[in-house]
This record gives sequence, C-alpha cells and structure tokens, in this order.
Amino acid sequence: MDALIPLFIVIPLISAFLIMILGKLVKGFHRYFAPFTLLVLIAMTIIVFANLGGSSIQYAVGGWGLEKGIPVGIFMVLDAFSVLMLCIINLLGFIALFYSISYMAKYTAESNYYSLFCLIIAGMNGVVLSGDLFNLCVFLEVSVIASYALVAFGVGKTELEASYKYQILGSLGFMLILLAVGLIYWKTKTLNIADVRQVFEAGYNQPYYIFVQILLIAGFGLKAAVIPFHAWLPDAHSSAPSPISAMLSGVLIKAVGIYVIIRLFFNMFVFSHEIALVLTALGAISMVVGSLLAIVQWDLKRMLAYSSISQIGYVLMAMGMGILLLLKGNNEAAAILAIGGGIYHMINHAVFKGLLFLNAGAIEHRLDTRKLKEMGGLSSAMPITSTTSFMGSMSISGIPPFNGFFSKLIIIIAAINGRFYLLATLAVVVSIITLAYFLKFQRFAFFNKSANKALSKIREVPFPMSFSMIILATLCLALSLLAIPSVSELILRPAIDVLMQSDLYSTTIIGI
Amino acid sequence: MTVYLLCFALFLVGLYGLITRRNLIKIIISKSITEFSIFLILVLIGYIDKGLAPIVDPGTSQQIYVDPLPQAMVLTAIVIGLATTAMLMAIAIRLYRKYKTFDIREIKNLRG
Amino acid sequence: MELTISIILVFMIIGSIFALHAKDLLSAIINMGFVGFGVVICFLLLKAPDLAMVQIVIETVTLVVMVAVVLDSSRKEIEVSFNRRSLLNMAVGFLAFACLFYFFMKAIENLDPLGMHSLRMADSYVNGAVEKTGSINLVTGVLFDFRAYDTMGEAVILYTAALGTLTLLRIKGKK
Amino acid sequence: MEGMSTIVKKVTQLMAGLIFMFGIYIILHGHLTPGGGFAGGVLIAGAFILLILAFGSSSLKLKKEVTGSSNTESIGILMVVILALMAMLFGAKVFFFNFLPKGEAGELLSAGVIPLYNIFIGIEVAGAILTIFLALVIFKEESSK
Repeated sequence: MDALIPLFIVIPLISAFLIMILGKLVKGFHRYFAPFTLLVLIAMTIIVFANLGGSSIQYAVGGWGLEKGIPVGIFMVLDAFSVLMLCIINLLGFIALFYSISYMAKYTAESNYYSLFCLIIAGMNGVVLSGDLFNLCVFLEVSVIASYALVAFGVGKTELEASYKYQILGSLGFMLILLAVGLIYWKTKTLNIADVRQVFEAGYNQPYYIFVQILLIAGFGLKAAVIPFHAWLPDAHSSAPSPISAMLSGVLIKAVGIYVIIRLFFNMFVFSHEIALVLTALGAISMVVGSLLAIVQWDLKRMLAYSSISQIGYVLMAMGMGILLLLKGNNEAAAILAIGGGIYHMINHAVFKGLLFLNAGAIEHRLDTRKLKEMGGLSSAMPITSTTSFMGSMSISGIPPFNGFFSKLIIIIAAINGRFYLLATLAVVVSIITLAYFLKFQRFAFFNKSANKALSKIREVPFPMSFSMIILATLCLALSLLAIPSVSELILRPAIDVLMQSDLYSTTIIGI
Repeated sequence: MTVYLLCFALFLVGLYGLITRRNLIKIIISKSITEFSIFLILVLIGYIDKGLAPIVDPGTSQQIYVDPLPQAMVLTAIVIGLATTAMLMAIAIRLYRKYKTFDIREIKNLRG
Repeated sequence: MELTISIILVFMIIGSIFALHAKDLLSAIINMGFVGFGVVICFLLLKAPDLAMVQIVIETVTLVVMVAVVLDSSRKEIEVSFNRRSLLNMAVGFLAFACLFYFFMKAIENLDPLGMHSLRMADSYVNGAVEKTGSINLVTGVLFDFRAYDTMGEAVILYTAALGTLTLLRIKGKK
Repeated sequence: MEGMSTIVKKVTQLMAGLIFMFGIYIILHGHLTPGGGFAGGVLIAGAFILLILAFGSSSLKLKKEVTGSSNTESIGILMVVILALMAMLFGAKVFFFNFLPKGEAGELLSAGVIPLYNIFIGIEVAGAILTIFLALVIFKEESSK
C-alpha cells in the first residue's frame, strides 16, 4: 500500500511524456491513453481510500527518514483529508478528459493538450500528497504553469491576454509564498510541515507570526482567487476551453489554493484569533461580492467563474468559523459542523461547478456562442444538456434533493450554533442570489423562445460529452447521501479529525 | 539587518513596476526584479560567517560550510522564474505580431 | 561583506528604477541585465558558486531572447501624462509600500542577524553528507539525493514551460 | 532571421564547440565542482542558440529541429523518472533511493546515482531551452512569411 503513494505522481508524469513522444506517431494514441491513465489513478484512489480508514501514511522519499528526531528528507503524507482531495482530482480529471475526446476535435495540437492535462493532474496530486513546504510550492508551480498554457490553448486575443494576466498574478503569488517559506525557514530552520509546527508550538513572537501568515494568505489567496486577489479568474476561466475551465474552477483553485490554506492554517500554524477573523472575513466578502458580480454577467462562462468565487467564499468562511469556534473551545459540536460543512461543500462544488462548465461547453460546442442573449429554447433541441444543467443549477443554488442544499445547510446550522448570526444571514442571502442568477441562466438558455432561426439544425452533443455530463448529474444526487450521519461518520469524520487534532498530525511524523 | 531591508526595497520596486507599467516587456522586467530580490533574501538567510562554499575538500578536517538548503531552493526557483519568463515572452511576441504594440491598454481596446 | 552587498544592492535598486522608467525598451532590458548580473556578484560574495553559475547562464539566455524580440519592434514607449490624479495614486501607493516595509522590518527584527544562521535540519545535509551521498558538492548532494524529488518536479516544470511555449506559439489555434 | 557578418560566423564556429564541451564538463563533474545538470544543460543549449543566431535560422530545417529537441527533452525527463522508479526495485525499495555504490569521494565515478541524474537532467534542460528558443524562432519565421 505504501508503494502506491509515489505512483500517484509518477503515472500521470510518465503518461504525459509518452503522449508527447508517441502522440504524433500513433494515430489517436493521445486521445485514449490519457483517459486510460486517469482510470488507473481512480482505481488506485479507491484502493487507497478503502484501506486507509482514518490512519495516515508517511512515505519518506529517498529513504531519508528522521535523524536525531528531525525529519531530514521530503515526506509524502497521505491522510483522510488528502484522500478526499485525491478522489475529487482524479474523478473530475477523468470526466473532463473523457468529455474532451470530442470537444477538443476543433483544436489543433491535441497531443499537447492531453500531455499538459496529465501534468496538471500530476501537479495537483503532488501538492495534495506533499508534507514538505518547498516541495508543495514546486508541485503547485507544475500544475499552475501547465494551466497557464491550457488557458490560452485556442490562441485568440482574449485567451492570450487572460493567460498573460493570470501568469503575472500567479508568479507574484508564487514570490509571496517563496518569501513566506524563506521567513519560516529563517525562524524554524526546517521545511517539514510537522516539524515547523513543533517549533511554532514552542513559541513565536507576534509581529513575525502575523506577517508570515498574511503573506501566505495573500500568496495562496492569489491561487484560490479569494476576493481581493480574484482579478485573473473571470478572464482565465471564461476564455479557457470548457473541460479546462471545469478543471480549473472545479479542482485547481481548490487543490492548489483552498486545500493548502486549510492544511497550513490547521496543521502547521498554531491557531491565532486575528488570522481566524481575517480568514472568515475574506470568506464572507468573497461570498457576497462574488455572487453580486455574477448576477450582472451576460457571458455564461464569466457568470460561472464569478459564482466559483462566491462558492469558494462559503468554504473559506466555514473554515474560518471552525478555527474561531475551536479557539473559543466551549462549542466543540459547532466546530465539527463548520469544518465538516466546509469540506462537504468543497466536494459538492467541485462536482456541480464541473457539470455546469461542461454544460456551457456543450452549448458552445453546438451554438458557438457564450452570450446568454443569443441562446434560447434549447430544452427541446438538447434534452440531455438541459436536464443535467437543470440538476446542476438546482444543486448549486441549494434546492433540497441535491447535494448543494445539505452542505449549505450544515454551514448555516454551524453558523447559528456558533452564534455567528451575521454570517448565517449572509449565507442565506447569497444562496438566494445564487438561485436568482441560475434561474436567469436556465430561462435564457433553455426555456426562452429561440432568438436564432437555425434551432432545428441543433442536435444533441456526441456521446463522450453527454455521458460525462450524465455521470456528474448522478453524482450531484448521490453526494447528497453524504449528509446522512452514518455515511458522513465513515467518510467525512476522519477528515475532520485530521484537521481538529492538528498536533496528532505532527506527532505521527516526529514520533515514528 | 539593513541588507534584508534593501532586498525588500528592491522587491517593492519590482512590485511598483508590476502595478504601474503598461508595457508588456516592462511588466516582464519588473517580474524578474521581484524574483531577484526574493532569491537574494533566501541566500542571505543561509549565509554563515567564516563559512566556506559548500564544496567539501576530501582531505581537510572539519570546516564550517554555508547552509546548502537555501541554495538548492533558490536554484529551483531560478529555473521556475525562467519557465514563466519564457511563456510570458511567447505571449508578448505573439500579441506584438498581431497588434504592432506592446502597450497592454491599447491591446485591450483593439477588436478581437 | 555586508557593506559590499548593501552597496551592490543600492546600485541594483537604482538600476531597476531606471529600467522601469527608461524611454527606450532596449535600455530597459540592458538595465535588467545589469540588475541580474548584480545578483550574480552577490551570490559569489555569499559563497554560492552553484547559483552564480546557473544565474549567469540563465540571465544571458533570457537577455538574448528579450533583445531578439525587442530589436525589431517599435522601441519607443508612449509617455504617461503626469496629471493630478496620478499624483494621488502615487501618494497612496507610496503610503501602502511604506507600511509594508515597516511590517517587514518589525517581522524580521529579532530573527538571527546575517551570518548567525544555525543549522537544524540542514545539519545532516552538511556534517557527514559526503559519506551519505558520496558527492563532494553539498548543494548537488542536497539537490540530487536528499531532495531529489524537488529536482524531478523542477525538471517537470521546465518541460511544462517548453511544452507551453510550443502550444502558445503554434500558428493556427482552431481547425 | 538572416545570419550575421562573416567575422561573427567564424568566431562562433570556434566558440560553439568549446561552449558545448564546457557544458558537458560541467554536467559530468556536477558532484565534484560547482554547477551540475542545470547549469551544464543551459550551457549546451546556449551553444546551439549561438550557432542559430550567427548562421541564421534558414540554415536549419526548423520544423524537424523542434520535434527533435522536444523528443530529446521528453526522453531525458522520462529517463529521470525511470531512474527514480528503479530505485524502488533495488536497495531500500524506496522512491529516489541512491542504490548504486557511493565509490570513493572525490573520484569522477563516485556518488552513486547522482552523476546519472546530472546527465539526464542536463539533457532535459538543454532540450527544453532549445525547444523554447526554436519555437520563438519558428514563430518569427512563419509569421513574417
């Protein structure tokens, strides 16, 4: 079982290099080899998920374990929380790849596309599995640089401009993170996350601690497009090819942005009240402003991009509330609810945002337009796309049978228990605004009288695209089972425990 | 202490350039300047007084050596900086071929 | 030693300010080259020959590419009109940078001063490293044995950059 | 891109071979002297870039060159990953383990796997930077046509 962990990164890397070498020789090799490697990764994730069960595995790369009690080499850490992230990454990756078999036919240089896609998957698996600060930055850059090239895959003017802005802000974010890692190494003389926690628990002075945490929030906030740093997200996600914007919005800003913020602020830093307030405030602001910006958009993919910012705000706010409640200490149950709701909403958002971007891609594939005003009356012409997009829209705006409702409900209950009444009302108001602009999307795209005459000619999208949309739609329903206490005890609770008992994380590594 | 503050001042100059410059090439230049300052801070952290360069002479006895870890980190970061600079140059040359200007504001309001 | 590096840093700051405000793009790039080679000298003073070598070579290749791109383009820069509103922006920006600078100074006040760095994790990278990795060059020992996983990620990043440049520069995007 | 004057061409003919040899020296002695896979790789790419700049890009069939350099690059990085995986079979059965004998410190053939890593990473870096430069040159060539 231990030998599987490095394979999560090595298999997509080898497939990326093979695709580039054999892509031009063997006809259609890239189109079917990449989904095959993702299938292998999903199988490995299921094996690991089955027999992990709440324990955590440390893999010392290169055989350099502990010397005199100090971890020397790079550790790869797999615990309950990172297994959930692995499931999201590899499942969404496979579905987006399967979708792009027919969607990418209209682009040139397809083997580059599939090779870069495998590199994004390898980078994200590397970030989720790494237990070392600098190693985390290197694999973060692998996935982010691959996504720079994929955002500008159809080399038009808007794509190039969006990719340029995305790269400049991305490299500024990386420089802030590098400065923070340098300052951490300056004080703690080590790079292993668990070891840094040991040193920080021994004591730190306040201005240094706040400055390093603010730098990390700014750096990873740039990667996760939290409100003050979100400038690149709408252009990048709307001009990328649809399977890529599904991967970016659904998985990349989570695995590379939110996951790292949660992992560092729960397992590496000692909780501090001011930073918890900053995180909650950032979450609440991006929740509200994201939805307000989304409601005025007439370009479908820009609207979905802004709604990603607001849903990410939900997750960040829930995590900030969790830290605040843990600091107060009296209300353990509400903290569990808040953190569980945050993780649950992160998983749900990956599924329904991926689905909505794939729907937008299907509409664009057939109508070649992204403007809501130019669409109309597609429910009869494209039945599968309209039903799956209806299920996606209902689940993102939190309508009962779907998974969005349960995760938002858990977050709101946690806010009420923890006496954050303002945050609870904000969450409800934003959920209503989300419902408003998704109804607008449904009305203009599917149920309106069609503006263009060539409606009769529009047929349903080919099999790979509709099949992947159907899988995601059924997932939207299946994931609502996670709210049942017995099921969530099995799946979500180990992840919550990993974040709650953060000193357990460091002792397992140091205490070998 | 003053050396670190000077490096951070260089970082702020680069940040100023990133925010205010409108020319594609000058934005890339200011990005490189921010990178240089961060690399210098990292190597300054690893410096030890009277330490030798991290090349061990097999014969000699116990010596004080400079910390090799920040140097390994900076070597990786330099190549990451080269990677992003290469892709930014690719986009800059492509936009210049199409619009004969490097000014980001002019490119923004030109038609697609 | 700290004095020499501070002097070089002051020249680099002046050079970079000049690079940002240069009228002609080519002189901006030459100033960037100056700042880059200043970094090389600082690396040599700080006993980091590996880095100095990599930085020189990569700086030269970057300069060659940039000059090749800029040489046949219109090198004149459109001058920004200096009205009252931009003065206000300048003041706000300067204030923000000043408090960032102050917070940085407060943060690093009681960390180890220059040269007083004590080894903890890196101790096993230095003492006895020659027996463990067999390589005399400790930085190569760290790069290719203790933290070889990072270096593989590093080579993958360069591979992605080459692939990304190929993708961005193909002539026709869509069929 | 047309070539430069004959003086530059003559000097480049002399220099390019020297730079190439120096790059190989830096890679091979990565674990003995400063430098290593990265610096040596960039040097080798620099030698080729010098040749292309001096003799102009018409002197090479560019399309074939790019696929050539991108394939060497892919093979280089593939060998690094396979070397890391081989470490899982021998020695301590761990990813990236140094399984070859360390040899006597200071010799050319010492430090186990490190020289092999240096060589493959050098090939990969040289291929990557050459691909980037050739991609730029091809774009300038094609778009000016």
